[in-house]
Amino acid sequence: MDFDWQHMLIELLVMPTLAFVVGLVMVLMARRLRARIERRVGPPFWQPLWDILKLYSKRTQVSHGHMHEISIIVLLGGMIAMEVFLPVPGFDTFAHHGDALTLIYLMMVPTLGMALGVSACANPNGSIGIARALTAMLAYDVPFIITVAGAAMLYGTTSLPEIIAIQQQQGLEGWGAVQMPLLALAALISMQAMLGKEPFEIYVAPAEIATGPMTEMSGKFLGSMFIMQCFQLYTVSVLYTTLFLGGGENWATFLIKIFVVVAIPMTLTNIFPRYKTEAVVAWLWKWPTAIALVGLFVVMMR
Amino acid sequence: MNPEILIALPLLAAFLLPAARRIDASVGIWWGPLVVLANLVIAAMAWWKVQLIGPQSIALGGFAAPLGIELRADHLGLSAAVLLNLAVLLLWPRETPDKARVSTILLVLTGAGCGLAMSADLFNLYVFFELVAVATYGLAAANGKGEALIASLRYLILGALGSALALLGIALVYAKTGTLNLTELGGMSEALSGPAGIGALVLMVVGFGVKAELFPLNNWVPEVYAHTESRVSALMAGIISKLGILVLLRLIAEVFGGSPGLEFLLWVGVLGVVTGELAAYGAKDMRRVLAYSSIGQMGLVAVALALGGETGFIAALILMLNHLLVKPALFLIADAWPGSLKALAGKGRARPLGAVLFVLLALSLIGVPPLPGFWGKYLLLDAIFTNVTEGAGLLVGLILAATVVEAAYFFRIAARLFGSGEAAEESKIPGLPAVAALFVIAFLALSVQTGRVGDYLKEVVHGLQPQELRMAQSDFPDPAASVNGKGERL
Amino acid sequence: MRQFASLLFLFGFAFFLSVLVGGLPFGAAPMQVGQAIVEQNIEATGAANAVTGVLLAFRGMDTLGELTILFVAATAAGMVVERRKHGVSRDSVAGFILLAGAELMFPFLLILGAYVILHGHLTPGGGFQGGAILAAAFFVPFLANPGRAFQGHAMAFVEAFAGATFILLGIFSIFREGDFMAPMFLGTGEFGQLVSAGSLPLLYLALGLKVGAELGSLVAEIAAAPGSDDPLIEEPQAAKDL
Amino acid sequence: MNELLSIGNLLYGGAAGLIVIGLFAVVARRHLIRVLLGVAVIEAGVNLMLVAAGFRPGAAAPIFDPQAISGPMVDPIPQALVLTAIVIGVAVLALGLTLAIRIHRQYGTLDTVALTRIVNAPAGSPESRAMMQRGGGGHES
Amino acid sequence: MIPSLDLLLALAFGNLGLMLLAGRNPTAGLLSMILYALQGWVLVMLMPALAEGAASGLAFQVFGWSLSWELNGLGWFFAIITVGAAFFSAWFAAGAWGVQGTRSPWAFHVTLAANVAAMLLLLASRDLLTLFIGWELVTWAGYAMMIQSGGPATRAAYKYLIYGVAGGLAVLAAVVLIQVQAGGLGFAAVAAWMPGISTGMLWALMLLLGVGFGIKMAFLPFHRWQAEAYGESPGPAAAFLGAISSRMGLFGLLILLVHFIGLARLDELLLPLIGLDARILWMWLSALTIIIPTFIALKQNDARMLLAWHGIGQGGYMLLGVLVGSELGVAGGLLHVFNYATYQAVLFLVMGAVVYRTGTAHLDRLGGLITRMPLSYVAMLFAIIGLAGLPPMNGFVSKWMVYKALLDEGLPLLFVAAVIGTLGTILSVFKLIHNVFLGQLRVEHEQIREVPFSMWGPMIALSLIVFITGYMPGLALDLVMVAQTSLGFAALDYHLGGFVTDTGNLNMLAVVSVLLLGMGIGAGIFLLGGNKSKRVHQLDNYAGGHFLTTEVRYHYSHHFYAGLLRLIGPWYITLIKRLEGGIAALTDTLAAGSDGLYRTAYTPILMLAATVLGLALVL
Repeated sequence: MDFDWQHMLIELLVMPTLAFVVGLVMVLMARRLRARIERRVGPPFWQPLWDILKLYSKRTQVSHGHMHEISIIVLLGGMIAMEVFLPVPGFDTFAHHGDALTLIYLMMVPTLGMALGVSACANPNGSIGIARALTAMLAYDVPFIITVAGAAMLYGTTSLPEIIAIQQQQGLEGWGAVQMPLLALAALISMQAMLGKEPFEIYVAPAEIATGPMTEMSGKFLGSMFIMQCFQLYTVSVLYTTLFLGGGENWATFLIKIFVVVAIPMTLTNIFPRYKTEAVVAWLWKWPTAIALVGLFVVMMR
Repeated sequence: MNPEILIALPLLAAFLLPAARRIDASVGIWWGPLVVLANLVIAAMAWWKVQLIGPQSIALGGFAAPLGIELRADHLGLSAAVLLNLAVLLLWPRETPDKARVSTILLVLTGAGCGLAMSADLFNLYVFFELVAVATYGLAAANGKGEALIASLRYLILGALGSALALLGIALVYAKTGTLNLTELGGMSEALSGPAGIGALVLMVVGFGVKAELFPLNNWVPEVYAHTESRVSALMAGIISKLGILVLLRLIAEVFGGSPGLEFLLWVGVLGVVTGELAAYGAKDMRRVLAYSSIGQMGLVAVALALGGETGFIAALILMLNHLLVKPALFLIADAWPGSLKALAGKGRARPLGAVLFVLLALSLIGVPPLPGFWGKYLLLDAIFTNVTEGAGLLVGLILAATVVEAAYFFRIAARLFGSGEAAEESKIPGLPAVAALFVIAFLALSVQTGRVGDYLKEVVHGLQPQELRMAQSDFPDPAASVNGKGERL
Repeated sequence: MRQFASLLFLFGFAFFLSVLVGGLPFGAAPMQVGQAIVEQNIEATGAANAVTGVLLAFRGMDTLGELTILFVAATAAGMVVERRKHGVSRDSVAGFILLAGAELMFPFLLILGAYVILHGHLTPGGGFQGGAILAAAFFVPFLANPGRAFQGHAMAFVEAFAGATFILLGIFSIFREGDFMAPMFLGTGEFGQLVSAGSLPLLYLALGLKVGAELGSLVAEIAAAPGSDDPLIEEPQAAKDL
Repeated sequence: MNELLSIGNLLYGGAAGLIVIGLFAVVARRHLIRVLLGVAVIEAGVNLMLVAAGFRPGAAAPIFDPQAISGPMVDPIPQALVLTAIVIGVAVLALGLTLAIRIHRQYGTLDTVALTRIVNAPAGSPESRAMMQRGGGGHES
Repeated sequence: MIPSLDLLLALAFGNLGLMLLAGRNPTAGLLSMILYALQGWVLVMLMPALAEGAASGLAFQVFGWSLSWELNGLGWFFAIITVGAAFFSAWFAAGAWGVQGTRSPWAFHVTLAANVAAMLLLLASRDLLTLFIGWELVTWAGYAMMIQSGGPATRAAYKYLIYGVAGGLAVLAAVVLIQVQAGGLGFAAVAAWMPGISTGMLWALMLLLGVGFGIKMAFLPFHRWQAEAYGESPGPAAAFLGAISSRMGLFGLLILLVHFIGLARLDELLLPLIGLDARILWMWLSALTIIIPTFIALKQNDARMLLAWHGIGQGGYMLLGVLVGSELGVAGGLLHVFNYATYQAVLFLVMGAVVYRTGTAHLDRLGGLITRMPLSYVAMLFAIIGLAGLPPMNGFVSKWMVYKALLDEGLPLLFVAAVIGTLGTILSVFKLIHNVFLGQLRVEHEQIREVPFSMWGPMIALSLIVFITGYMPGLALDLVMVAQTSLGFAALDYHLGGFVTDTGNLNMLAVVSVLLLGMGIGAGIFLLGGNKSKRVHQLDNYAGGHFLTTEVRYHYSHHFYAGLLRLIGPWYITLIKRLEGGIAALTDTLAAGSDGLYRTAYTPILMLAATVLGLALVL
């Protein structure tokens, strides 16, 4: 493995900022979409950025001990590390060092960091929220893992750049969504839960547990949470496009794809009420898992 | 010193004891042990002579084998005699009210035991066996307690019935072959292969089985061992049950080699192991546990005998030797914890060394590797797999399941010993009876020297099949064949 | 249920017994060893009665074992029987004729017993049968009058020395003939007379006395035991001197 | 018919019958004295069989009589063995009966079932002591 | 002092003797630590000599069988872990814990030394007989270690003993069967003889040896005993037992499945009716062993029980990896043995420390200890990330290898089953660290202080090992390759950071360094970007306008994951538990029956019956 340092360093700085910017635009799009559905104008273009800057400039914010602060750092660090490993047109030297499995596990590092931070501030609402978040994670990860297994079986490799290369080389019908529609659908549903969007949004339920994990977060802590949300939107969409939509040949098509991918859960989130925790688990383990298993079976048969 | 002195001397002393006791009352105390000690010395010298010049055959009364009675002074006989004398000397009962009479009985027991070990004549074996039996009835009733008397009487009835059946067996053998000498009988296998011969074997197994604690015949064991003095039950469990097995060993090794009658002994042995261990698991007080466990061990020995073959006999001998050293020590150690098992909580701390040794000896009975018990069990399984064609799996399964039950009840006791509970007195003195220590030392020596003892046992087994009279039964696995057939084993 | 089981097994046993016995050649006893003994008996043992020859010469050890069994049984019985407290006498129940008759029978029984023992090697009978008759000599008066005190001391000494002579003769024969219990002094007397068959009559005499004395001492034990309705003796029977 | 009643079958049959009768007593009866007697009967049967084993038709008793004609002789060994066996039987029986007397005096009963309950009662349990008091004659325990 | 197997065994038994004599005085712990370190050094020096096998001088002749010992690669690999685990638990017990933490430090040191000695004997066995002898010694040494603390541990140890003895006897039966059929017992002779035997015999042997070794490894049907047995033992004892003791079962299974039968033969061995071949059967058994115990662990509310149940679960990964058969899979399985030993030891040591300070390990009675025991918290954090298998730590590497091997060999369903196991682990480890260290600090734990150096030293050292072997897995893989080659597989081409395979590669150096750099950037943004934040007391919390006081228990730990447990509650079928109870009841009734048989008054009937039946049987 030849480490050409300077290329690495550039990627390390550029990719996260790129991810942050795209993430901000995605958050804006989400809020605009919700506004359109509720027949109102929606926030101006730079609103998400201002929110974060406002939170960061707050004077009084409450910290519950070192672990609270360290966990936020772990959160941000985990997110940044994830962005670096995502194969983006032009920059994918790091993507070669890790593969789909590594990425899935890297996604869990920030979640665990946040969980530790929230528990450190010893607020039962936070703990209950985290318990629900982890239960939801257990729920949506089962179908997601099956789709990843299916993809690995189909492409024969788990290295993301190669997956993109395989899909692009066969053109449109080479795409994952075309090759394995069922797995793509199951992945879409589990992505919905991964982003914590409406039907599966139990762990931030404001009414019952005071927005769950975010209860004790104030000022820059809450700001970091917002940053995490941007990164999360970007990461999930890029991963989905890589696996199922043939990744980005060039930036233009790549951006269109990831915005379309994000648009789907954003629209769905506005029309659903909220599931109870065990209902989330029961539902996700029933339908999407069934679809994914059938998809996997189909892939295995080929 | 020719070996028949071993028989004559104790009997002579026994005859003179009642008269001597009238002259000087204290005779009852030292007379018996002194004579047994002398007898031990003679036996050791005779044993050493056999080591040097090999087994001898002594014609009693000057009459050659088939006519007169033949005593076979071979490894098996003399080592059994030495062990018997040693055990009687060490386990001399103390608490019996009537010392003089008990000494007489023990002297007779020693003399008869030596005779039994060496005799090679079927009827002579029966007479000495009956002598040992009557002596044991007397010993069982020695301490005069009510229950001991009942136990002794019930044992007497069983023993008498058994001896009648054994005599019936001998009558059948004599009617069929006309001779009583074991070596002669060995040569007449086709005469004995008929129904009469096999029936005689079954009857003799039942007759001699009473003493050897075989399965349906051993109801007396828990009763007698529970109500006699611990030293007496140690003596009976230790060496006297082995004498019963010795008779069967001689019979099977020299006469009934591969006869189908042995299948009866095999299943009696297996049932003995299974019911013995299960009953021990269900027993409530320590003495009964040890009694049932000795039934189980004797069952194992019976299975080993029934399988025959060189490995079978060596397995039987090791299991007997191991049980001979372990059981008396267990009885003596358990003497400190009378009463029901529930009362044992925490007693281990009262006699720490005793408790630790109890566990060590139990390990050998279960068959944990470095200890001799393991080699016995290993050879037994080896014999089963080689000799038993169909049903070997079932047999091994039953025996191993019984071993698990054995481990269960021994370590239930051990857990109670070391468990919490008001330890009576936290005395640091090891509290181990001297005699038990001797047995344990012998046991440790055996576990260290298993290799050398193993080779000696191989010689003993070779001595059992007199080479000059070829084994009549062809299907009796020829020792040489089974040896080199196993590659580098021997 | 028990009755049924025992009957069932009894019939089974009877059936098998008949199968076993049926197989035996009756009347055609193989006599492989028996014939040789019958031929060698006269010059080997000198005893007219071949059974005595077998008992004392060919299979001497059996007889020794058997003698000891009787001895052990008597000792064990002595140990088990309780001692009666002194002074608790038992009234005699027998009538005059029985008492007198018993007293009268005593010497005759002794003579008969002695005769049977001494002619053991000539006529059927011998040590055991004669000994039993001697013992009967002591039984009859006791049965007639259980209360009478019984002098056992002499009995014990006779018993001890008789047994000892039996074994000492055997050991002596090792030095003379080289084998335990080998017949000795075969030359003395001539065949068929009272003085013949060398050491066998001596052995039988010792044996007879031993058996007689033993059974006699057994009688003494029982005589000293409390009646079945006497009070239970609680203290352990420690000092058991006769 | 006469073949059936031949000496051999009669003797062996008789011995077997004795043994079976003795066994019945030992197995089916509960009173110890009866059991002991049963044992004695069995031993008698076995001894009879042992003697019968040595029988030869037309042979004389094994006594050498200078005057008598010297024909074939019966096998002396079984007779010697029987002599020994009888004495063994007597010895065991004597010991058994003495024990029985002592037990009867102590417990007042000779019923097997009751005695077994005493023997098998756990050590020092009230049951065994109760049996002691119930012993024969009104005597203090 | 040339390093040889004899020296190693001499040191091990010397240590045992020393502890027996000098176990009581306080320096005993230090002494044993030095001896374990020495043993470790000897093992490391032995590494080059392993190619032609480090034979040992001592040999016994018993009944014609020669007993001799020799250390091969696989045994050496397990030996390193054993000695390492012993070193750290001895270090933990050497200091303050030895004085107040346990009733008798002598018992701990003696049993630890005995265990190490027995395990070295087992690992150095050259033929089946020495293997069996070592096996029994390990079983009994484990029993001794479990009963040292008395109380509930003795009951758990008793159940362990019954399983252990039954397993040992199954192995004995198989050893004797081989001895009789094959004539010789040496590993090479048996391996050569194995291909020739009939499938029926092969099934019998696999069943017997599989059951025997499976019991020790707490494989699925025989897992009932391990949780209480390891959970109830005192801190460092549980650490040692948890880390390596049940892996002796894996050592046996590896010899059986790979060395004797060989994975190829396992493929041909078809189950009579289902048509499933034996290898898939074993793999599904190990997959179930991963899932079921992990979800049982989720339900536990005693921390040590939770960890012990995870011990059973993680065992499944190891065998699953090896059974895949590819170099990556075998290396993954073996590496997981090493990784698991490290973080499981830390977890048990931390719980030992928590019990030392607070006296309890019950998850409902702890909480908020991070403020009082920060170092223990850090150690546990590293360890749970390892146990959960998340990137920076070594657990991730071995799990990644197992998953990759499963995907490459085309076994997606097994892959999914394994990942479900990991997800369950993440949930339960979070519950562990949340209920013990995070959340509200209880009133009664206000005064407790961090454990002394002698106790947090080994914890931190081990957690550093967990991080370093995670960061540079190449170090651990060197050890694994020794074992892998001795098992007969080709060596994996790896570099310090990870692997390059044509179907996707892993470079932990890159992943972890990026993670660290990312955290640096995040720290920059977070610390420099915002202003100073005000530290607040734990009760100054938002509670929906409710005023918080100390009386109100304001810490959510009881019935953690309530929603999930309500859903999967009915799935907890206690089939095995009922089966076990049934067998125990059967034994009791049989025992009462046979005891009754011996108390019957009518003994002559039995004799008569025996004679008649005997005659019937024979004639």
